[in-house]
Amino acid sequence: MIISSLFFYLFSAIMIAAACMVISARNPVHSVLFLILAFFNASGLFILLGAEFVAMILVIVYVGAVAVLFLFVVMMLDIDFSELREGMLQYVPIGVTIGAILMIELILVGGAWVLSPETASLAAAKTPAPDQLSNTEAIGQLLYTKYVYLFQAAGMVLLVAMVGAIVLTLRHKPGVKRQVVADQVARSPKTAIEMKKVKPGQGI
Amino acid sequence: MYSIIVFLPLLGCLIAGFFGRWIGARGAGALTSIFLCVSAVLSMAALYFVGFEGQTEKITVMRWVTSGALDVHWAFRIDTLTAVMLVVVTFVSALVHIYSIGYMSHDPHQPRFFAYLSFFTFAMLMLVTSDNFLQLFFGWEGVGVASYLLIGFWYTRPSACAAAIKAFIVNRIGDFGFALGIFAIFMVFGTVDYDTVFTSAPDQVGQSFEFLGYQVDVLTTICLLLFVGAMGKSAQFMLHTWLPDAMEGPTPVSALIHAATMVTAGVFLVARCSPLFELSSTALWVVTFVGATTAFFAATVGLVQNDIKRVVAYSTCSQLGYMFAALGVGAYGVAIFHLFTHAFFKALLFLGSGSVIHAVSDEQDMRKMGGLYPHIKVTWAMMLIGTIALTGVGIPGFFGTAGFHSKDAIIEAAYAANSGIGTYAFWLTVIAAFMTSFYSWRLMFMTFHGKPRASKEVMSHVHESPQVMLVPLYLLAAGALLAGVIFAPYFIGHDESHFWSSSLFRAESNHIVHDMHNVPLWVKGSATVMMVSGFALAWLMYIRNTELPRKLAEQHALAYRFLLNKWYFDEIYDFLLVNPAKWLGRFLWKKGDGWLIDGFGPDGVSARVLDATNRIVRLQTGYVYHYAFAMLIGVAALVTLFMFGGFGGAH
Amino acid sequence: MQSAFSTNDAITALPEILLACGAMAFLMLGVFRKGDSNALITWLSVSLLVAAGIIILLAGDGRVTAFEGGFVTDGFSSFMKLLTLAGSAITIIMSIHFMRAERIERFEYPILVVLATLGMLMMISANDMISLYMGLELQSLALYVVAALNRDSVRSSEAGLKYFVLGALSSGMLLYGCSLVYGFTGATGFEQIATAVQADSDNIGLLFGLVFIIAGLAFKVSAVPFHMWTPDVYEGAPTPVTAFFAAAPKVAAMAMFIRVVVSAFEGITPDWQQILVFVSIASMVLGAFAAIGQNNIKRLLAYSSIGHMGFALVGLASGTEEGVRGVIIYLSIYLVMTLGTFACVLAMRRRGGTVEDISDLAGLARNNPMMAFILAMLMFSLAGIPPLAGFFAKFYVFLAAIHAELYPLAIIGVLASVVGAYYYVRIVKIMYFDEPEEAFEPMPGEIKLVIGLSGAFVLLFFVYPGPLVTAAGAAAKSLF
Amino acid sequence: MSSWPILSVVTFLPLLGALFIFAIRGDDEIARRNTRWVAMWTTLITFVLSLLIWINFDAGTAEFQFQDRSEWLGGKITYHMGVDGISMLFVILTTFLMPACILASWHIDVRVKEYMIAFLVLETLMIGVFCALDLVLFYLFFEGGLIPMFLIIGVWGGARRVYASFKFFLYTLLGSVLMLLAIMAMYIDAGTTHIPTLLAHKFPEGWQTWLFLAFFASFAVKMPMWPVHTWLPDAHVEAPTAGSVILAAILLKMGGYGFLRFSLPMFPIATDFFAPMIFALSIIAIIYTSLVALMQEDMKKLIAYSSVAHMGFVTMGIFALNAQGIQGGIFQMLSHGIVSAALFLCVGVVYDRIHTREIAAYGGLVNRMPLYAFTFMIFTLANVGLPGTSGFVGEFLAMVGVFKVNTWVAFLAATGVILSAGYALWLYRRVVFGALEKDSLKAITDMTPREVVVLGPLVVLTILFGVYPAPILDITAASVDNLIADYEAALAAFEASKLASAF
Amino acid sequence: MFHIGLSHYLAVAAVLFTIGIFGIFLNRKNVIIILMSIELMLLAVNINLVTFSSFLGDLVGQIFALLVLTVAAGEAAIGLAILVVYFRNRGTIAVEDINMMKG
Repeated sequence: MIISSLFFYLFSAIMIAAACMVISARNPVHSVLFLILAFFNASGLFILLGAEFVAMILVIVYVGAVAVLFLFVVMMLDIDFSELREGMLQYVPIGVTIGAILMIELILVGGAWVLSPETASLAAAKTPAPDQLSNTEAIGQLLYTKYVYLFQAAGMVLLVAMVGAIVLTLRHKPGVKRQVVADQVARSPKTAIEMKKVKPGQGI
Repeated sequence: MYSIIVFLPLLGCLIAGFFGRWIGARGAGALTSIFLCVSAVLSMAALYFVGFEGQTEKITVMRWVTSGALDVHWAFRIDTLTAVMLVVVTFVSALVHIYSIGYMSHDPHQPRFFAYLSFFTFAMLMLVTSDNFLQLFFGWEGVGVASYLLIGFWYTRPSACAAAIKAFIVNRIGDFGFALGIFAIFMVFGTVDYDTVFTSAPDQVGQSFEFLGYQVDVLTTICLLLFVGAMGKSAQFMLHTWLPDAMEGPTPVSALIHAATMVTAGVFLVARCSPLFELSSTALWVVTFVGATTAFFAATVGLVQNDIKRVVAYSTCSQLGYMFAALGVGAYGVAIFHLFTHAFFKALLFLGSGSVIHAVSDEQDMRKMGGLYPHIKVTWAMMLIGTIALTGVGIPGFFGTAGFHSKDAIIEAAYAANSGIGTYAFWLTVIAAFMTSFYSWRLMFMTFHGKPRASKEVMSHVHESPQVMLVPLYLLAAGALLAGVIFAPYFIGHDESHFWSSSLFRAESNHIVHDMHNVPLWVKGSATVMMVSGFALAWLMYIRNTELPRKLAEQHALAYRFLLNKWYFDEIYDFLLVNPAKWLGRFLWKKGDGWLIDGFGPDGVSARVLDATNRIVRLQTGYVYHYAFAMLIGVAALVTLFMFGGFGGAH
Repeated sequence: MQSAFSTNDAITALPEILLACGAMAFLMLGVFRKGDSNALITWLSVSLLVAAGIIILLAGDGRVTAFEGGFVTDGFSSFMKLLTLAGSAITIIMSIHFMRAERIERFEYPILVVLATLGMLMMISANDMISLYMGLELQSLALYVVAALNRDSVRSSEAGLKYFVLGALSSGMLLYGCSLVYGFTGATGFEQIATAVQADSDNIGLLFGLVFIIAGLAFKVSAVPFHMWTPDVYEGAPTPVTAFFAAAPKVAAMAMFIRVVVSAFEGITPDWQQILVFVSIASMVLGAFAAIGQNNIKRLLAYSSIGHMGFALVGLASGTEEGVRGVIIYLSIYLVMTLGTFACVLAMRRRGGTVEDISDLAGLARNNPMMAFILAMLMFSLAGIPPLAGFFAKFYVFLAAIHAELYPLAIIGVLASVVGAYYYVRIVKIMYFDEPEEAFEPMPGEIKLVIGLSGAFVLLFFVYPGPLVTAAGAAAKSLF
Repeated sequence: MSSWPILSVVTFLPLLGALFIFAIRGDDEIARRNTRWVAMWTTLITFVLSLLIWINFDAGTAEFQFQDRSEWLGGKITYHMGVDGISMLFVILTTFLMPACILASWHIDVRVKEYMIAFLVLETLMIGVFCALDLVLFYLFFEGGLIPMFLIIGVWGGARRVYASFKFFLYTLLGSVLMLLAIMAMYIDAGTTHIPTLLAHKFPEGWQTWLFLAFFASFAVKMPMWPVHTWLPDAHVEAPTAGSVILAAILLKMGGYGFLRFSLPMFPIATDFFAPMIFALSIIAIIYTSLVALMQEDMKKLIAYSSVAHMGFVTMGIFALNAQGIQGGIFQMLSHGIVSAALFLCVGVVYDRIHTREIAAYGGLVNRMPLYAFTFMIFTLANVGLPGTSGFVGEFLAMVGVFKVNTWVAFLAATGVILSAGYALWLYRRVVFGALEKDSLKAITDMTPREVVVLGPLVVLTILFGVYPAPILDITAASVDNLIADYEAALAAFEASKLASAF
Repeated sequence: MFHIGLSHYLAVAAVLFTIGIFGIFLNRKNVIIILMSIELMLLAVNINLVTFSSFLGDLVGQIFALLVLTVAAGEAAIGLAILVVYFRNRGTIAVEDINMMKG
């Protein structure tokens, strides 16, 4: 119990600190790295909560894919970091104040959580993880049956993301020669070779 | 017959106005004159039938305004009062038409002039024949318009235009009271027909109603309101300022409108409403007071005027004061009699003046006349007759000019009233009689006698007027001389109650006509004495010692200027009313509408909207973080409100 | 456990499935077909949308749920879906000429529109927080992309970037709200949430969740203070895309908004009512005021749409069936007006380029009286002057507001509409009173058609408004 | 009673004409001439048809006549037309003035098609206002008129036309949106917007105040009453002649008509309560604007201000709430419709020649234009309220009516009569009288036959109704009596209930 | 203190969420940071969802979290793509420079 508490504080503290660094680091590469750190710790929290599958996905998808994508873009964009200025900070005090107020209120709301009896009575309608199954199996069973609609929708979202990314960034530069395998395969002497009759004394 | 009397002038007006171009100047003049003559003859017949045979009549022409309880018809009421007025109006009008043919012969706009004149006559006839207050008001305003048009007839003269507008507006001020009087009559009596109002008037004695926040006596209020109208039209003290200016119009107009007929409408009104006035002693008191004051005031001003027409105009004003004084003491018949005679001799004087002016190449200033007698003897004779009629020359019991009978009767009636206000009126009218005599003779002397003051060239052109102008003068002169003698018995003498029958009302206690004949001898003589002494003084100053007037004026410069400037009424009105109105108009326009209403209304609001727009647009900085911040603020505000129950009323 | 899904589910969601499959098929077609397939795919996409619409029309109006309650169709959803599909289809048609002229035509564009429309349909039919979120994201991602479609234009990419950043922030808020609601009610389905809310309406966590969800939804309908993206994105995005933004997504987002607050949070109506009153007043006022200062017509229309969403929210704020009917009528009329207006904006071309300043319309009444006339009518209609259609839109929402005794809201609303009238009328003034500039290029037939149809609708709506009112009434009834 | 829907026909006939013009192609001289003639014939036929309404009208009843009703917005909001004694004459006035307006615009040669269409559409909307027996329908017509009028002022107007048109548009819109809210509230309370039903409906006392104020906001601006009158001078000055005519003659009357149709019968308690306020505003309007008119330097502005003053008499009369007052108000509206229209036409006559409205630029016109001077004089006198012209009857009745209620009001209003003489005659003097000194005027010509045809009937009517106002007063009598009876009954019932609740 | 309840997790999530928001509107440097802040916000939401899921004994929350993860990945891709496009046009990704359109 205590150990899990300690781990909670550890993960939370590191995560929040890392999050702070994400938004305040001067170098965006550092930010990405801190983001990865935050994700790792969040996945630790998930494990504490017993959501192993989500934790794993977080690491795999985020650290493995998204964060790397960030890094990639940061590197790719040839940004002159010295040019990035510290912003005008005259609004910071009021901004921080309002943000802090919102945060405190949100924290307070967290403390107010009680499952009202009526809500609890709805618990029968819930979908608890079956005892005999692991978290991953339970999610899997649910995801492909009850939530198949959402699963498919997620697929569509990713499709849009893909199409969108391609539409926006893919460029057919006119001067670049591309390899078209089908063309190469379908190539025949007829199309490849042109016979020229060279008239004598005229050159080519 | 009565319809013909009334509508013939209208027909003449329409023909002259619309077809003047085709029938030409002569045609227009002749046509309207003939129409008027027909009307005049018929009117005289009417007077005979009504006044002597006692055939009063009522004719309803058609419906006019009908709304709820208000039911007004176009209708004629012919009784003695009306008949007398008909005669006065049509007779003088006809003569003036004829006279104008000659007088206006050089004017390019004669058809228009005759149309106006006929229109005036029509309106005046509507006024005197009306059977209800509304139609009276129609005529009342109609003559006002005609007067406006005729005063401004020579529209290229700025002074004529100004005088025209002034006449109309001052009259409107009077009409303002008149209109309120009609409203009050309708409210109290539920009708504006004479008969109903007059018969139910006694029930209202002592009743009161709320007017402008005060409880006031019904009849007194109504009478006073009506009298305000009468004051305006008859140019009484305070509302007289338009009449002298009205002399800007052609002289025949002055004779017809501003001497014989229109200005007497006020007198007619009070006489017509005698059933009301008789029931309110307060109103009568006011009428007397105003009348006597005007008689005195106008005479004082008349003493020093130099414009020949203005002298006559102030004289008119003064004589109207006499009439009101008579009305105020209850001697309605006497007032109407004076009205009747005055019409003859005052029209005569005006037309005579016109003849003089005609003779001296349109010069009106008496200081530039003098010595005209040898050149225009006929005119001189006519003017002389007018003057003696006005001043009231006569030998008691033997023969008297028109003024002798009527004016002296007023002075006697004032004395006979035997009241405080009667005494006041008596003394003022006696003094005024002296002044009347003085200025009348002054006019005669300055114009016809002494050395010529006009330039040689003018004098060489002096000529007698054509016959078409002189014939009317003869007729009027005859009236001026004889009207008093002939009609006195009927108007104010022993036949008067039969003559007037029901057209004038006198209360049981009103014995003024009887008392009038029994005043002490010195009273009867006072007027004659004044007349003679006025003549003597004028002779002294303008024939005997011509330096005297100048010296007097220098010695009493202040008083002289005061009188010369007509007691400074115009200046006071300009200062108190006209200029403030203009200033206020400009102020309300620029400051009220422009600055206050628009500034804080539409323009101000739109300016504020634009300010707000600029501010809001500046919020849209283009920076993503500001946008995000706005969202944050929105969420934080809503959350905080819920947290602390700012919206909590819902639960 | 259970079977994946039944045939019934598939039939219920047939339009969505059709769109998804169609989009993928066209994508393949576009990629593998040789040569220029833009025109083909454009028209195919339009017919796909029309087909989906026909399916919706043919399906009954009864309430059917599918996918374990995550998806619902009823009269309301059918009506809104038809509006959305119409909006999308027309904007695709409207963009053909523009895209070609601006040399940014790509076969992915209609497909992305179809996918966005799919997202919208999912939003409209969402009966569950998760499906709502998925639909929303599907739509949003596609919209982010089309906003930046003109990738060689700084403005377009800036628009995309701004839209993306703020959109992501808003969906983060929405999600946070969803998570709170989930936590405090223990459910994500609207019916279950409604039951829980009914039982425990004082729950502060729930209210917080509600605030965050409304914030997210308000962003999508661009209601103040979550509107800031609108002017910039409208200005920066290619004009047909802006037209699209102003039309279909607004309808869908508003439909979703209605369904969430009405069916899930019915128990705390007074709470969200107050938020909506605030948001709606702010939107109307800001829309009216800020638009006055604009010179770019797209930007002006952005503020105008903010204002109009404020007016539509007036109906929702009354929280009654009548109010929802008002919103539906409002959206229908708004859709027509906005499409017509954007068609006119698309017709503003000179010397091969687009012009976007209001002053470019100067003297249009001389050069092209027909277009000027219709645009003027559209402007008056947007301002809510009778007897044009826009008046009836406002009439029904304000009627509901008065009925719900929201007098201050109604009064501020009509006053804002007067202020707003100023800038609409200013456009009329520029077209009619000012000296003419150079004439616009002749417009393509499809734009002409759209302008003509919307003009006819706006002008003649008052002659026979019954059917729309009745249909909207029926649609609103199905929600309550 | 005719069986065909004459009101709808008369209302929408001009629209048909507008469509016809719409179909005319081209913009050459022939097209323009055709356009003018189509507009002319449309308005003439409409006028003739509208005369049938007058002929068949039964003056003996206060009921709505020529009713015509059909489904429209679904539910209780229907398309319903009908006229009674109060509204019928306004329809005739509208149809009567339109041909004059078209004729007065004959010389307009820029954008003739749009111009004529705008006028014809405006005519439909104006007639509709007076015929509508459904509040929503009424509002539709009432507000719809803004659009064509805005264009008329803005496109064919003078130098500051943009300012004027916006001021006109937004000002009147602001007033009427509040009325719209009131209409909705009434719909909710009574469950219908059917005017005859609403006339019988008793609105709760507390509501009446607010509803009255909301309607007041609209009608007061439209009238216009002080202090919301400032749009009028601007609009009048900038509008083309025919626009000014319509504005002064018809559009202003909608406010007065609205008071009679809605405020008085539907909110009697509030009417009773607010009558003193209306009196105060009317009096201020009469005196204030008369004084302002005195100092104007622009002819049209002067007449516009005088319109405000005259409308003051109308509101004053209407809220006197007795037969004379209300009939006086109605008569004044009709008479002002003729007289002010004519005055604006008169200004238009010289404006067309010299192209300035500045009074100082004129003087001595009578020398070259005697006919014009005569016509102008008649209308000036009618404007002054001279007995024998139509201007008198209305003013007189209104003041008689109000005198019974409040002598102060009548007293102060009567001072307006003096002032009106001042500004009107002064204007006339400065424009028409005097020597012809200005070079620009030396060659001015008298009225053309076209102008005579336009103004002639107006002269005749001005005199006719001044001498024989019975046709108007008879037609309005029954409806006005009915209105007053209902009003008094409602007030009595309210007093009784107040007494009952006091015990 | 040592009993870790639901509120602890929620508090952590709230802090993380707020930091994410801070990252969006306080950051003036780099748009990429904003994208990362969005990821942080979504992470906070995920923590919320998983926490509720765990404490309610209801797997739906985790499924929701999974879908959020998926969408977040897609969002990141689109975001970065737009960023790249923007960079190509403008040559900068400083937040302050993104204000060609305003007013």
